[in-house]
Amino acid sequence: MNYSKQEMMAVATGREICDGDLCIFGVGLSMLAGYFAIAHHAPNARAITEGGIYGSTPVGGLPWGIEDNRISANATCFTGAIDALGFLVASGRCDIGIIGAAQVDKYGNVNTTGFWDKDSREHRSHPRVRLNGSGGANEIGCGCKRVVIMAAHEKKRFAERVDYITTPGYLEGGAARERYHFVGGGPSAIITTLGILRPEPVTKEFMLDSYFSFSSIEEMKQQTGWNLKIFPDAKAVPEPLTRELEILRSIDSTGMLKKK
Amino acid sequence: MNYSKQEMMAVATGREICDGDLCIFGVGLSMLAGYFAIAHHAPNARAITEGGIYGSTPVGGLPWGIEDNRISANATCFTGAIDALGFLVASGRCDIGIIGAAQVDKYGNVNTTGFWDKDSREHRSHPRVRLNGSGGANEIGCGCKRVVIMAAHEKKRFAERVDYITTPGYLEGGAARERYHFVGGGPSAIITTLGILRPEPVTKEFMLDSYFSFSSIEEMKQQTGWNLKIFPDAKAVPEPLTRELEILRSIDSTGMLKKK
Amino acid sequence: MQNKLISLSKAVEMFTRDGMMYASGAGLPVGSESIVFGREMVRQKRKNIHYIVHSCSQQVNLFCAAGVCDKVEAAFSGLEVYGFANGVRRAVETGRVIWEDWSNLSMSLRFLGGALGWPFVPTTANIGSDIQHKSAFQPDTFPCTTKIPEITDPFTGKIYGALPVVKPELAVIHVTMSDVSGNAILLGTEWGRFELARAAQKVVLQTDYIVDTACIRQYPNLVRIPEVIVDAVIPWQLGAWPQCSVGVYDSDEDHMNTMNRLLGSDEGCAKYIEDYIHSWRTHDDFIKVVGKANAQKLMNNVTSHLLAPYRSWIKSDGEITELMEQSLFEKKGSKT
Amino acid sequence: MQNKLISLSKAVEMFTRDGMMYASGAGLPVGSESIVFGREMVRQKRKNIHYIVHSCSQQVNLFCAAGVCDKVEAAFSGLEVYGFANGVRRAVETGRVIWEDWSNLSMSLRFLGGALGWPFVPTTANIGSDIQHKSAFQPDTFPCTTKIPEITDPFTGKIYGALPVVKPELAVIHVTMSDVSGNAILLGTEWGRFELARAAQKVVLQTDYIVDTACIRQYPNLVRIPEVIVDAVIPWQLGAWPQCSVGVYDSDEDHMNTMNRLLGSDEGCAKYIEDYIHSWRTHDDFIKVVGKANAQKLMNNVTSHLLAPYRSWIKSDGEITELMEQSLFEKKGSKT
Repeated sequence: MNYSKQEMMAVATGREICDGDLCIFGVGLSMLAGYFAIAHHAPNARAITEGGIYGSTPVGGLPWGIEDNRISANATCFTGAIDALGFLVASGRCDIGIIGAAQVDKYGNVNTTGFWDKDSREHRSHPRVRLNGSGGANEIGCGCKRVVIMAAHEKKRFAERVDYITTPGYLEGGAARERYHFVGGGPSAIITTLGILRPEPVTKEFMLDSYFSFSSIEEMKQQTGWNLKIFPDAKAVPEPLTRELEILRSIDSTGMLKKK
Repeated sequence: MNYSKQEMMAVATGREICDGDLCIFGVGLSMLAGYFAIAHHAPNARAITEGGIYGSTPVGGLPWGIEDNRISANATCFTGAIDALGFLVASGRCDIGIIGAAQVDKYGNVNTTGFWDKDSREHRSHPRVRLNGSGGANEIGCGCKRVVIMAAHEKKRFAERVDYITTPGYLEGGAARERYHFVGGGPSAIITTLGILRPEPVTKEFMLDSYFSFSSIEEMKQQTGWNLKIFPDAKAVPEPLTRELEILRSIDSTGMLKKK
Repeated sequence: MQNKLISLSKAVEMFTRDGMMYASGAGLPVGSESIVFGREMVRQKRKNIHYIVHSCSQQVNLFCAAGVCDKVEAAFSGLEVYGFANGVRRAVETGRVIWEDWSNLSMSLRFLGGALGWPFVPTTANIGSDIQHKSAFQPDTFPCTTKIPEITDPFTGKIYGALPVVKPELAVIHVTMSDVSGNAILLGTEWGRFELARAAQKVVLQTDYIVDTACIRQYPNLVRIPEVIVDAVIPWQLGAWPQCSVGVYDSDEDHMNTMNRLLGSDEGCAKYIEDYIHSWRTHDDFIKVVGKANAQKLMNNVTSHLLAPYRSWIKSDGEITELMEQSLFEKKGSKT
Repeated sequence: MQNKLISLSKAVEMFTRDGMMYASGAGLPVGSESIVFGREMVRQKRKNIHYIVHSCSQQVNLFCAAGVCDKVEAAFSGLEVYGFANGVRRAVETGRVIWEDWSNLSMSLRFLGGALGWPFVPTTANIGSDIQHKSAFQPDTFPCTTKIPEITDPFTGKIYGALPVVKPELAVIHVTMSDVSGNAILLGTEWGRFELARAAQKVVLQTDYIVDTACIRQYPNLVRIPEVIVDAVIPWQLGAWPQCSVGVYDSDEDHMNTMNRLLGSDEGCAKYIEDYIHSWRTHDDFIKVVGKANAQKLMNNVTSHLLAPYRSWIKSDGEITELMEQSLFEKKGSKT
């Protein structure tokens, strides 16, 4: 295997982006996946940042943050958070958003806020482990037409129910999102270190869609904290092509993510 | 008399502006009054326009509009209407606003929208005479700490009740504004072609405060459509000083308003 | 980024239709406004337009006089120091145009709310006045409770107003300069152009100048309308005439008055359309109608220094002609 | 316009107090942020600060580690690619700091609503999530119905959320350049700085450069914070260090990591305060702590061209010293 698990994740995530999409990425792996897609197969996709940076391509390596100089050097427009996250994301104009998850549940609800000792969400005290909070992920989850969630596939992270819903997926499943009139369609895929889950169309429960060639249906089931159902046509995800890997690696020119 | 009625109005209005005030003016006579005050006795007063022009002084004569080149030439900041009318005016940060009135009533409600044939405000058809509407006057009336209304003192324009409340004064009088939680204090003066009216502190009914030397209490009562009460200490307004007139005329350098 | 240059006539053909909800901006009576786009709409005889605009302008005045619109929602119907807008007055006083009154802040807030996908916008102004209580669109209900309904603050129980949001089908926005993809710089006050550009479903820019994208990348903080929300860009110098464009040209006092006088009668309006719309098709001919000497005079004004930093990036007419040929609208072979 | 220059130490003395609701901005983890102001607050031992911030930053990290704040309201608590913010984690996980979670849009909207004097702000996001249902400030109610209460749209009857507005007592905002009265130009994304500057009751700018007002009058559309809302201006080059200031300097990778590592323990935090706060009083000494060669390296970065148009207007250190003497804060004879 001439590529890492992270690279496979990034390529698989990049494949979710279509040409012409208006996209919003976070930093790190999700931004790598996004700019990979633009360079590889989606030349007319346009990336914005949460704080309102438009028209830019990272210079000198992947950015340290979504407001840093590497992503600001060749921008065509700088505005603010209400513009990007409000007018474009929360209003429903963004085609795809890519977010990370420290914990995700079977309805695609994402926790990036914290872990609590008690099982229940009715935790009344401070968290045992503080994570990062929402940033703009909550707006992405409410507003983007499609949302792709990236997560390390470990049993403790793939829970029946997340400790804290930072970003709504399908909430209690089915039509639960309708109560809130979210303009966004909800998560379309969870791309993990082992494979890809997608929601069952009616119940919105996430099911095994495909597995990476270095993984298996069995491993994915083992590492999932709910009883993971399998789509009838579940299959292996095509391995990264040489050209995909070349482009991917040219974007992470400082090797920021290869170190991991 | 070496000055016109309009000049007396402008000087009297200018005298309402205190040093350090954050001010908002319309075009024409109200802007003349404002810049006169800044040049004459309020050097630290700061004028903004409804559309978000800051730090400027008219160049080449009084502006044709609150967005034209004469008021834009030496600005220190251009933003937009939400900034000026929202963040500064509607939120209650502006000390004084000066607005014009085509019709005003005894509680200082202003009509600049239209005249209808019927007496009542319950007119169900289009106006007999269409005026200009609110512009930003409504926000000024709701939000400014003090509002000065300028109006030609004619009986038909000084009505028991305006045809249409474009800009709220004290509505039905007394504490009627409280229902709406307006942050602004309401109109502090109506400056007319004949003199000055101010509100009675409790009822908020406008009463004769002072008269211009070329007018009289009697003339003002005659030209008022309600039974105009007189403050016990009503007196003549001091005539414009030579220096006041010099400065006033230097601001209207193209004589835009002298023609009237 | 795509090249979205388009000709004036094709833009009106492609992006407007009878009966649509159309917005223009900034739409102030003297300043920056997409007036030449409006002239072309008159030429193409659009009608029944529901016009959303911050404030009156000569475009609104023309549309009312020429019967292009039958509904207007705006904050102001005059021409500031140029006086009442005669075309508007006639149309409103005869009932030909129904004019719904708002205020300058509430128009911007309605754009803001539309842009954010909000259901409504809270307001601390307009309430208590006849802007709230009277609706020209609902003349038989007074006081009207559905134009700006009351809403209760869940934190304090106090009563405020709820403005309806607005999402025009099309906004045509005048800008000072833009690159071919629609990254636009606006000199002077924005009024509601920032919010309107986000509220509208389609955005067409009418720009005085086309600049190289290098200019945009030098001044990204000046770009208040990014290309991601722009559908097409019409290069048209002096397009706001007879109104002004800060940094570029003054308002034309004579023509402001002439235009308003002619729009005061049906005969005058017909003459205005004949003399100032049917008399030109190309930009060269348009400039002849403005008057070359007059144009020069208007362009030599007290704000000219504001344009200085960008002049070296401005595309010439010849360059624009070449760029126009590479536009996506040409490539797709859409009709001219 | 008044000259509002003020020294860093005097600004902290005059404008901050224990227990206040303090905001800083832009407040992103890597970008433009008023960090040197925060260092001075640590030096002056402010405590019980209720910190309002768009997102975590090294200032937030420092305040949490050093016990300056006991409440934070923010959208994000990490340092992006630099990892978790160790000072924040320790303080939150031990309950020393209560952290109320919002999101990046909702923080900006809360500033917007505060700036407009609104009672609340409608929201189409945050609802349905634990950002709505769980309040760290009200831990005993779940689901919490008073943090983001539901509100009914009067037009459709649909349910949305109502965000509480926020009006901090003081906002300290990092800007790229400002004139002496506080007309400020921000290069790079604004995040919520535009709205925050209007929401706060007092505004103090921390600026990398002082420029002549002639620069401001050449670029009025770049001035996103006008002097009318600014109370004081602190000139302090590299004030956002170790974070970046677009157009001026990069984030300092080594110091970002060192700082975060040290803030991960009480001993480390004490050492950090000793080495990086008590080790300097003047700007010259501050630059020595940053390292002159290091500062040069950080200032030579991929965004340097963005500053080019304004360089000729930048005031030298000597000029700033002279201007400082003419400030209203000096004239009034307030204590140093």
